[in-house]
Amino acid sequence: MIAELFVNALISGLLLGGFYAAISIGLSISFGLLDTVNIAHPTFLVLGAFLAYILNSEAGMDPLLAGVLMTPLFFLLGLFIYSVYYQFFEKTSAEALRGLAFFFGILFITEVVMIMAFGVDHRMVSAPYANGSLGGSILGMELSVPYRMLSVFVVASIMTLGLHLFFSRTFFGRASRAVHQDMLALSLMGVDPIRVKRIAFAIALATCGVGGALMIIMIPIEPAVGRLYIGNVFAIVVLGGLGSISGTLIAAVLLGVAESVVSTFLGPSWSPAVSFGILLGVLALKPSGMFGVGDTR
Amino acid sequence: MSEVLLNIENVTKTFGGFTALSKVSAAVKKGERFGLIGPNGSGKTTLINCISGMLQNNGGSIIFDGKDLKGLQPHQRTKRGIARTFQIPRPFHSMTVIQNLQIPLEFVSSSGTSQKNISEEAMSILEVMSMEDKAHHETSGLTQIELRKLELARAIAVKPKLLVSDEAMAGLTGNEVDEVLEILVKLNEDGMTIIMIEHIMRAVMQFSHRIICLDAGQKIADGLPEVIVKDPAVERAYLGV
Amino acid sequence: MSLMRQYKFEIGCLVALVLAFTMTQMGLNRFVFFAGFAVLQYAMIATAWNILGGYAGYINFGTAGFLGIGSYTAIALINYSDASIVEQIIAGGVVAGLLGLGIGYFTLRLKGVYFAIATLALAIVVETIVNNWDFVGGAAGVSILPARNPELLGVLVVHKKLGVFSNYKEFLFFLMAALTIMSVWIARTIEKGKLGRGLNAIKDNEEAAECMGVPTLKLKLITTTISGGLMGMAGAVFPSYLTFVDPPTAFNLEFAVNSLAMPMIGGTFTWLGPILGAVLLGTVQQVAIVTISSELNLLILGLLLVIFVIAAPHGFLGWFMKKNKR
Amino acid sequence: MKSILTNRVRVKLLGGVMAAALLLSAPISTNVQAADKKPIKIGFSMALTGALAGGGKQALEGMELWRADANAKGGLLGRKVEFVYYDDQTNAKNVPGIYSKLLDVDKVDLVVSGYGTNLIGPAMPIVIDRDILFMGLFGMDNNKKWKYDKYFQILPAGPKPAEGFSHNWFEALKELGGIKTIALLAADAEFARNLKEGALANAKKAGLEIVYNKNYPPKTPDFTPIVRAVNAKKPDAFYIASYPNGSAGLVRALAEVGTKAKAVGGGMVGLQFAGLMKGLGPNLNGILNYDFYVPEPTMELYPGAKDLIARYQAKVKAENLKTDELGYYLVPWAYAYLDVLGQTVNAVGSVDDHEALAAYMHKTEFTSVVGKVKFGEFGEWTESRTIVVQYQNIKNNDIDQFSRAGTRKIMFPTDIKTGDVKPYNDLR
Repeated sequence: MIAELFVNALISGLLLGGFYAAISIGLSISFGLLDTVNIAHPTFLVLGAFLAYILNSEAGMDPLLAGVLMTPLFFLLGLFIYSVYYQFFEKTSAEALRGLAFFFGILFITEVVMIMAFGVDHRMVSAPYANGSLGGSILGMELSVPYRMLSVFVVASIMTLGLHLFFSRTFFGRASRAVHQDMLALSLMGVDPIRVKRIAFAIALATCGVGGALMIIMIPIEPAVGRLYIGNVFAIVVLGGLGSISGTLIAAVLLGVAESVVSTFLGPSWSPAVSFGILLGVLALKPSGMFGVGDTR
Repeated sequence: MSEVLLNIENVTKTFGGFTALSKVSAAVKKGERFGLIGPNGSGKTTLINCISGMLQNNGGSIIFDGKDLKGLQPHQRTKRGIARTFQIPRPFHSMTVIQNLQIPLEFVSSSGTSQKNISEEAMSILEVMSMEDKAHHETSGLTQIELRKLELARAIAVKPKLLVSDEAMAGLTGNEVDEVLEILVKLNEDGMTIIMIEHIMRAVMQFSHRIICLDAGQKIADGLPEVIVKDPAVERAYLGV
Repeated sequence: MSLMRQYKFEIGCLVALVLAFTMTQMGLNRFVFFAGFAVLQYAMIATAWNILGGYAGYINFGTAGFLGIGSYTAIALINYSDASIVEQIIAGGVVAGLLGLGIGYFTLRLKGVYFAIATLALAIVVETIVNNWDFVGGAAGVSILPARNPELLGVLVVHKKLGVFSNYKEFLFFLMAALTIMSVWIARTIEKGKLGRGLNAIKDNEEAAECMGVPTLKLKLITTTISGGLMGMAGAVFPSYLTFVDPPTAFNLEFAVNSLAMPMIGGTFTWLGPILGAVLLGTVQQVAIVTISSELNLLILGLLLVIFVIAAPHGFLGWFMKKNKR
Repeated sequence: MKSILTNRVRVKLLGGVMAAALLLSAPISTNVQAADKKPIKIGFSMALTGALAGGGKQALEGMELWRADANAKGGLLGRKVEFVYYDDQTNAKNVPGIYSKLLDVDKVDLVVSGYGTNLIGPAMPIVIDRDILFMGLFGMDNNKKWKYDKYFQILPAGPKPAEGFSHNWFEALKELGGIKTIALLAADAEFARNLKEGALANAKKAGLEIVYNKNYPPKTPDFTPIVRAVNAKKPDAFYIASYPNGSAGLVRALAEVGTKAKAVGGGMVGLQFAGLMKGLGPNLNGILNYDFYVPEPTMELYPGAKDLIARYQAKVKAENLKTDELGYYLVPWAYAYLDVLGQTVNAVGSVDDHEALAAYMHKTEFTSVVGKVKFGEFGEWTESRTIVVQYQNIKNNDIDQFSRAGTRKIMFPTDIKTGDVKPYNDLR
């Protein structure tokens, strides 16, 4: 019985980790690689979720397809936001703190825009592939995997692994990682670091299309729900180590599993304390996160 | 010139599996002008980080002025008389030049005296550096040589027994190198022991009484400048043969 | 005369205190005290935040955790005994100060964003503990009944006719004013003293500061303790003001936003900055809430933040002072 | 005693002579004479942004419908009714300032509360300080400690609201039979935790064995581990006190993982909202939950509620409002809390005599769109009138099916019953 609960908790945690990875990966790029403290990231995800909802309920479009279609839109939004950010903060080498306040402002503005456009009520979608669950008996244990979580996990995995490969294997990806460390070297190589950053930030924001779709498949949304996830996404990115996309994935799964196991055995009420306790513990032992590059800014 | 001020004995420093320093020993005598050379990544900066306390060595011991420095924080070592400069100047950028000097004066050498006293002392150090006209300038407007001199001035403000100068001349012109050398020689003549880490061979040869050379975390040579310069091991290390 | 010049600031503090007291005796429109309380509380929080964030450059993102622990210390004390509000404030300050000391020790190797995220994590851990601590109401919240006619040291503090203050809210306003003035005095004393100069060196370059003989760890611990303690004191007044407290209120994200936005808008390098920021942003927020009856008041906050950080990159004071400008 | 007095006097003198002079000239009269036909201003704070905004906006529309009705009938005491309200952002911290502004600056004639317990709480000391009538909307035991005699509130949960809220649910359980063990789960939030405390008391009273009693953080994204942990304890009944996010997550997790519990639900907030009902669709089948009003034929008991909701729904459509499409949950109650107040004002003939207003409220049994309303000593209802419904026959995610009878059948109270309680799995 306990073994069955444990295995189920591990599976649920893994799937939840996939969801966490999907909502953190964008921040891992914009914050981890580019140092922009985009605290509005979860709110942009909610925006993506609302747009997926509208396309689903008004046009009957599949939410995931809607998410994919919205990606270029968020990419453009990302280009725009970074241009503003660059003009007023990065260029004048203002402290990260000012950028933080800027993104707080963006957060509130986006929330109000959503309230006016979509109202304040909770919204959900139901996708045909997100009903029921895959069940079976293995080694005498009854295991069940909800299709909803499974589909979120599969899409999240494709997206995050794709981005991971993109940022580790392509020239552009390596260039984005380099702006983090050595702007000068990049310029010498004939790469415009600002352009690299702008595009990387736009990619980070573009994840809010599919990420938002996954969000509304996973949970009901309302305009302010993004605030609840600020702690989680930052914790995951920092726990994984800034600048390490694979670290983000591992941290997301770690927190997912921790939450799931704690919920099952200790009581769900304690799961935030355990998740953030893990973060504090890791930071105390290794100040740059699990897979951080060692630079503790 | 016989009493040992700083005794480095079998100092070892590892980072994970990488050994940055392996059983390095050296003795710096009181009043000595001591040169530390070696190719990039040879462990020079690691060694002075171990001396200044920014890193704690895993093995061996560092004895300064007859006392083991083990476990002491950098600021405690500073109070005992070890001052250092940084390879890349690290001024307190929100302060003026003179305020930069007031920090070490207030926290170490002139602790407890009045603000007026402290700023007078700071001024006198700037005079030594011939930077008194820049006293109330912000650090952002300083030239490379001025930044280097500020770095030195701040270290001198500690009134150290031992000054560790980490590539204080990198990026300077020939004349500027001579200017800095002159200052260092004068400080030494006033009784300060100096360890100089330098890539500019001319400067380090001209300045040092004695030189050690590190390569891949190990001491490969120790002796008079004219001997070191001919040492085949040193040559190999630098040429990478 | 020279003594007066030497203690000019302290005299100013006293004048401000007397002014606050006089205000409570003038029978002003009571809304003044409600709005005033909110702005003063912001001013105190912003000042406390700035001691660590502005002077030492350590961004505390867990303001809500320190405030919340102050609030809940007061609540625990109310439930446990009939401690007076002054005792609640002291206890809230001590407990939050200890938490500050603890986080200082725990995160002493962390810098920049890592420190900020660690403080955020701490706030969430504290909130979770409070959620599960039923003695102080837990997640269900707790209702506080402030003493109707409290006495302090034998003086009848609040009474419609016979008290020093005719109304509890006026008393709280005065208390908040006194605490704020105290915080500002502490912040200024730090700023003008050796501690402040050491913290500035830490902000500019911590390793260089350490090598120049600044005991960085000790100064940081002193600072996290003072900053946390002051936030805890500001939080301890909260239960008496609200009379109903639940964790979402006590640990509201708004505190994190305001505590860093206000000093930044005012200017982080001097004690006046947070005050100015709190008065500006706090007043606009207070006014927006009670004049615009829709979600647009949130929009104003958002626009204000964006416009301010863009228009005044060194804060409001940065416009007037060249000092410390990079 | 003497020293205390002199001390006090001294401090008072310190305050300055000016203070005394100003005290005399301070505005004393905030009263407006009824005769001058100035409008009657009713002031309140309302959650228009933040977590409770969904309820807040719906409530506000219900209140506006009442105002339109009242003014169509010539207003109160022959004076038009106006609202003065501000957004509290679902943040209790904003509430004291708002009520002070309403009373001291806007000089409203009457104040009523915003939506929800934690936003009513901070207004209590202010109204008590001024000794004025205060109507609450969906507050849970806000007056428990204050014991204020001019507080009245609309939440049909009886004199002990926490227990009264789930009392009927436990009554409905009896119909199922064979319930011996129960699991309890609540969101870590004020309303839900209070509901669970009440349910715990009721469960003990009913002699049920508590096999699971835990709370969850409101933002939990995945509830399957919780449902599995509950299932492992094999409870016969599963009482859930949850907020919208958790309600949706739990309904889904229960549908996905399944459960052998016969009765599931109880205090799930949010399942009454159009957005969630639509999104959850058939997943809801079998859930046994509280409700206040459902479109079942026996609800004729609430005179005018049906029309009122129809008007609300028409208004939402016509004006393209971004609020709940159906409005069952709050509209009748938001209407009623002003209606009761309006009836009182008209009967007493004054908006200033708060003693008389409160006295009238205490002694009267009102009839409004939510049926008979009678207040107890501290302003809670004298009887609990939450209804227990079971979701059934839900075929798809079409919103319109929820405005027809038959999807949420009434299980309790027995006098308005429209269906029989069935085990959860029988309806899956």
